[in-house]
Amino acid sequence: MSDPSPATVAHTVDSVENAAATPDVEQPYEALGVKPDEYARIRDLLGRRPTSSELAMYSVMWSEHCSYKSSKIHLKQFGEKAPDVDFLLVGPGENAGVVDVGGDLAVTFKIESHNHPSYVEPYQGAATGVGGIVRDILTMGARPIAVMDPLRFGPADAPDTHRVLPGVVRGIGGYGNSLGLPNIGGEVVFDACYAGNPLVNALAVGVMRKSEIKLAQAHGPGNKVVLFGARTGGDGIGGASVLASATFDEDKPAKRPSVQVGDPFMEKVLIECCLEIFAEDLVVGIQDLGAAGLSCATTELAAAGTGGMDVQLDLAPLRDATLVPEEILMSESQERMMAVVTPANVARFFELCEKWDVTATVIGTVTETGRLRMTWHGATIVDVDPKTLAHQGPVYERPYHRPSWQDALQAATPDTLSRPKTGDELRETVLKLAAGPNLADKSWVVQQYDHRVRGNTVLAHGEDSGMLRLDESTGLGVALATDGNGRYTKLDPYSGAQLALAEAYRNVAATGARPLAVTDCLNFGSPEDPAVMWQFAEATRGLADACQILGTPVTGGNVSFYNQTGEAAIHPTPIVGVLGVIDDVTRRTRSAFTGEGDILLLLGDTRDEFGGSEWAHQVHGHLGGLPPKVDLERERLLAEVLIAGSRDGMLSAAHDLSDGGLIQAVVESALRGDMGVRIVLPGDLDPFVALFSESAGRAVVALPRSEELRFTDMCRFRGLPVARIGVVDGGAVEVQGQFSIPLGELREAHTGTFPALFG
Amino acid sequence: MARVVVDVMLKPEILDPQGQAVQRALPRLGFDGVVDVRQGKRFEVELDGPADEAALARVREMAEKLLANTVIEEFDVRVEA
Amino acid sequence: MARVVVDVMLKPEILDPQGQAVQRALPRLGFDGVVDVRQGKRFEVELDGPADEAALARVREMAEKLLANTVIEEFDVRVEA
Amino acid sequence: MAPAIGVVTFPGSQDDQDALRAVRLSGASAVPLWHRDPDLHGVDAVVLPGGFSYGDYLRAGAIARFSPVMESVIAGARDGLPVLGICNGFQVLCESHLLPGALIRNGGMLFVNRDERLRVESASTVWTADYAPGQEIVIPIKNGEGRYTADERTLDALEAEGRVIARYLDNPNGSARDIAGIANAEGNVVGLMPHPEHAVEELTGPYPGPATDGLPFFTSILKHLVSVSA
Ligand SMILES: Nc1ncnc2c1ncn2[C@@H]1O[C@H](COP(=O)(O)OP(=O)(O)O)[C@@H](O)[C@H]1O
Ligand SMILES: [Mg+2]
Repeated sequence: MSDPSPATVAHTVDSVENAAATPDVEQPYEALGVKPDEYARIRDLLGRRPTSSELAMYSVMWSEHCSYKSSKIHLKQFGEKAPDVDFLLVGPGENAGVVDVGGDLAVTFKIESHNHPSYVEPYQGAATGVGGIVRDILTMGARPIAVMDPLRFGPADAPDTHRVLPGVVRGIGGYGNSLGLPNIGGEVVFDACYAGNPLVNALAVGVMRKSEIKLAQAHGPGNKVVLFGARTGGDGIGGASVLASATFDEDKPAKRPSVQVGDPFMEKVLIECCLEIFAEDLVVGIQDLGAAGLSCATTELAAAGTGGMDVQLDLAPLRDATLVPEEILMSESQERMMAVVTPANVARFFELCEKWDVTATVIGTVTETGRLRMTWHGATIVDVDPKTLAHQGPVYERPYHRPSWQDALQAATPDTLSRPKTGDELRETVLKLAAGPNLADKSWVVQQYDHRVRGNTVLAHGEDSGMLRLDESTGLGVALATDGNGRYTKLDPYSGAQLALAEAYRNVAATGARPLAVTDCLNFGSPEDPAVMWQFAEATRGLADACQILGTPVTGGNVSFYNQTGEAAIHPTPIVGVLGVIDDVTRRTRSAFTGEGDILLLLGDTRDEFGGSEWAHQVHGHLGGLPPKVDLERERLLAEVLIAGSRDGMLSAAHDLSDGGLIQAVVESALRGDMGVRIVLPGDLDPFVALFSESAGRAVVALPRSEELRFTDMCRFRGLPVARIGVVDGGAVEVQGQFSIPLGELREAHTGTFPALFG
Repeated sequence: MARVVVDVMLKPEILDPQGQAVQRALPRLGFDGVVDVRQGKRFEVELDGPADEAALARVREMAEKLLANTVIEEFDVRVEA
Repeated sequence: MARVVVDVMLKPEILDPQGQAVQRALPRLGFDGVVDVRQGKRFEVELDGPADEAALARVREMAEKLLANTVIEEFDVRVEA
Repeated sequence: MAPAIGVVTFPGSQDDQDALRAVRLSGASAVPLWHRDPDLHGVDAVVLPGGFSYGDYLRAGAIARFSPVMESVIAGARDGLPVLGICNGFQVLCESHLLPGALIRNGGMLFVNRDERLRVESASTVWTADYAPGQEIVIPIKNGEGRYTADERTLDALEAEGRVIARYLDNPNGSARDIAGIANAEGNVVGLMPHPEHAVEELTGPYPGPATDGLPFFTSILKHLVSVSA
């Protein structure tokens, strides 16, 4: 496999010279998704037509995915409304945000989507999704320490779901397990709106010393640009072939794979190799190669640094010798990184790569020319100002307006739906919800994930948040939860996004950790549809406002548009991840009821709120009305109480209330602790509402009688409504005067669903 | 009773981490002169009937549907000599 | 340049969970008349030299040592037509 | 000076840090060993940790078995060096023919991570002496190729010689005769599919517990090493 010799290639590539000399050559920009006005803009930025390589770079860098051209003006709010906090070390704009968690430790975390690839090839799509987000975390200088996977699928019984879900789950497990990263949480939610548009979001978290934070910058003229990791293949560059064939009209290049295949083993050694390189402080700057591969890495590094870079593209190690420059620039081959290294450190850098069997090649040099120049066997094929690629992409103010159907949707309240009245009807409903695919036990999924590796997993699946020990000596740890209810957001995008944050925030607090910062993945339909754009505008506004009130800044995230089939968009689905800190992980609170005789307390207010509820969805297939009311001050108060109760050792269990309401939370905690409960509902509330309402800002806690007074006094003193609703006792979930369900029967209903569907 | 063999290999343009791992190991074991290794699957399917055209067509359908992931793999069906 | 193929299959007496899983799945997909399925591996080894006896002997050694676990697997080496 | 127990890191090893932690918690001194370095640095025992060495792409453990460090481990094991192979380490020991049989894909085809109930069948190895024979313990498993298999003769021999050291009480993967772990004839080499290094701390061990049933694997070897050095 030898590179074509300069002689044969030089005349076939579209050089800058050639571009200047042939201004009128037709270029297939539209086939690359570049709009006519964008193409015109490229031409006057360059003062000539772009070479086909330059056009390739602009087309990927100015794509929705890389330039955020439709979302930018809305994402701005996350910065403008950011609460001013002292713990934010790196905010949005870098590969991932970084927060100060105390001591000399910093934590970086980010969520990203790999939705469409996972629909096309579930295993590889999901696997490479995990690989990509983990590289973002690594790029910040951190050791990746865990992953999470919020997932959305079409109906649980749909044939295509049985193609997609098992592959996605195996892919997330197959890649994450092979990296030695514990999976500490996620979501599996089914809804018809995700048929054909499954959501595969992946969150990764990493830890580093504050002094070790790395940035994507190419500083220092004369410093070397090193490409290392996997060789470059023709992965994910369907688009580029237009250019290739345009340049090589004689012999068209070989077929290019549209599917990227991940190599977790390569990524694992890349991680260990990078961490040793970081430990010896051998890099000036570093960038992962994700979407837009080499185009993105070179331009972002150059644009953020001294400003110039010379790259000899023909030095890039290839997996497929037939690749042409345009394709190499667009390739999305996985498991590749780019570093900027001082000449003095290059030798040691290469020693460490050799130690880990990682291929590394110097392909360029940092310059102060302010230009990104690339040559291919001597011919200059790229000569651009990198800032025009990285930062001066198009910005759209897409038209948006509240869809005509929104009023009708909100008017169609669930009030008219028939509600269970008798004890038997309530009993039936409890079992039906507990067995429904959305609320059913997810062991079939999470057993395919290693949640123990690294030995610091304090809490994982089945708890309100995943919790990791960071420091074995002090017990310092972090907790993470992700949430996002598409039904709520469809009913009201502004409050739906806030409810997503509120729930993740509540989940983190329920385990005893103090919520600190946010990452978000905004999954929406087509931004070209004004109704979708309105959902997006409302959701971002709602999230930004809520983050400001709760004091939890957005540190980074990702936008996924075009999740739709034809005219039908998915429910707007912002997935919000909240990171919390806990000073001593041994103080954590679990969700299981374990103390015979413990008192059960319900915290917060319960209203008649069923819009977008799991009950309306699962029992009546109904979606309409308004989502539960948002009260962020109440969420903050509830969190303070839960954290104090956990820290002072008052609580033996805590569980947040969300989908399915109080009774679902009680069922989960009872099954987890294998202990029954006797519930006596507050007299003033209708039993159905008390059991199934999804009012926000609530949690159920269990505590020893000896702690009851101290705890309830604290609640009353702080003004948090608290009601005693029963005791932990016996072998059944009993609601006095209504029904009783033996744990065995509940467990069968709750755990049988997934094996029956996918086993 | 007839035996039909189905060979399933990754398409040539698709990355093959398995084959690469083997290829990288060979020199360390003292085997040189190997320029490429691809690893795939081999299925031996025993039919209760004869391996006539109809049967082969059915096996091809099996390969298409189940044995191979045609998004990234290609397959070859043949009667074992 | 010559291509040598190495087929690796579990020994008949070793049970083959993967093959069994495939066989169990077939009827559900409407494929009957399959009495047994065994799943193994297929390696395509590209040599830079010719596939002469010496080369084949080397590949057999590779298979013996690395490609197959002879505790549970047997292998077959042949030159691709 | 406490006995030294080495933990080998192969490319793709994942539970090496956990094994090192477990060794430390047991009171021995933990020594990281590197796959390329044939020098065992004078350790008194070796743990081959879990993970996916070389991606487990060919067969779990197949490629790691040929690394320089294994030359020394194999030679040492034949001279009585205590060696514990956990999960991927067990697979490496089988590939190295230090232990009979092989580990193949799980019956259910899927990777399985869960807390497993085991019965300790033999307390007469240097790695299991701290258990009571027949003791029931809870240790996590996490593997996709953990199904132990061997020909009937080998299985009968293992039984007859009391070399099955642990059995599953609820066989998770179709392992022959519910085998979770075995020893060589001398009892110095033990392979175990479950992960005792993930059952050594109340905070992170199996839930609801017991959480620390894995610790005796490490205290057993420590006591043995102390007694022989005394
Ligand atoms: N929904 C969002 N909220 C906050 N920041 C975002 C969001 N979407 C993207 N960003 C930020 O924009 C920057 C570019 O995103 P992206 O191109 O996905 O980064 P990368 O290519 O490194 O994954 C990142 O810093 C990311 O955190
Ligand atoms: Mg990045």
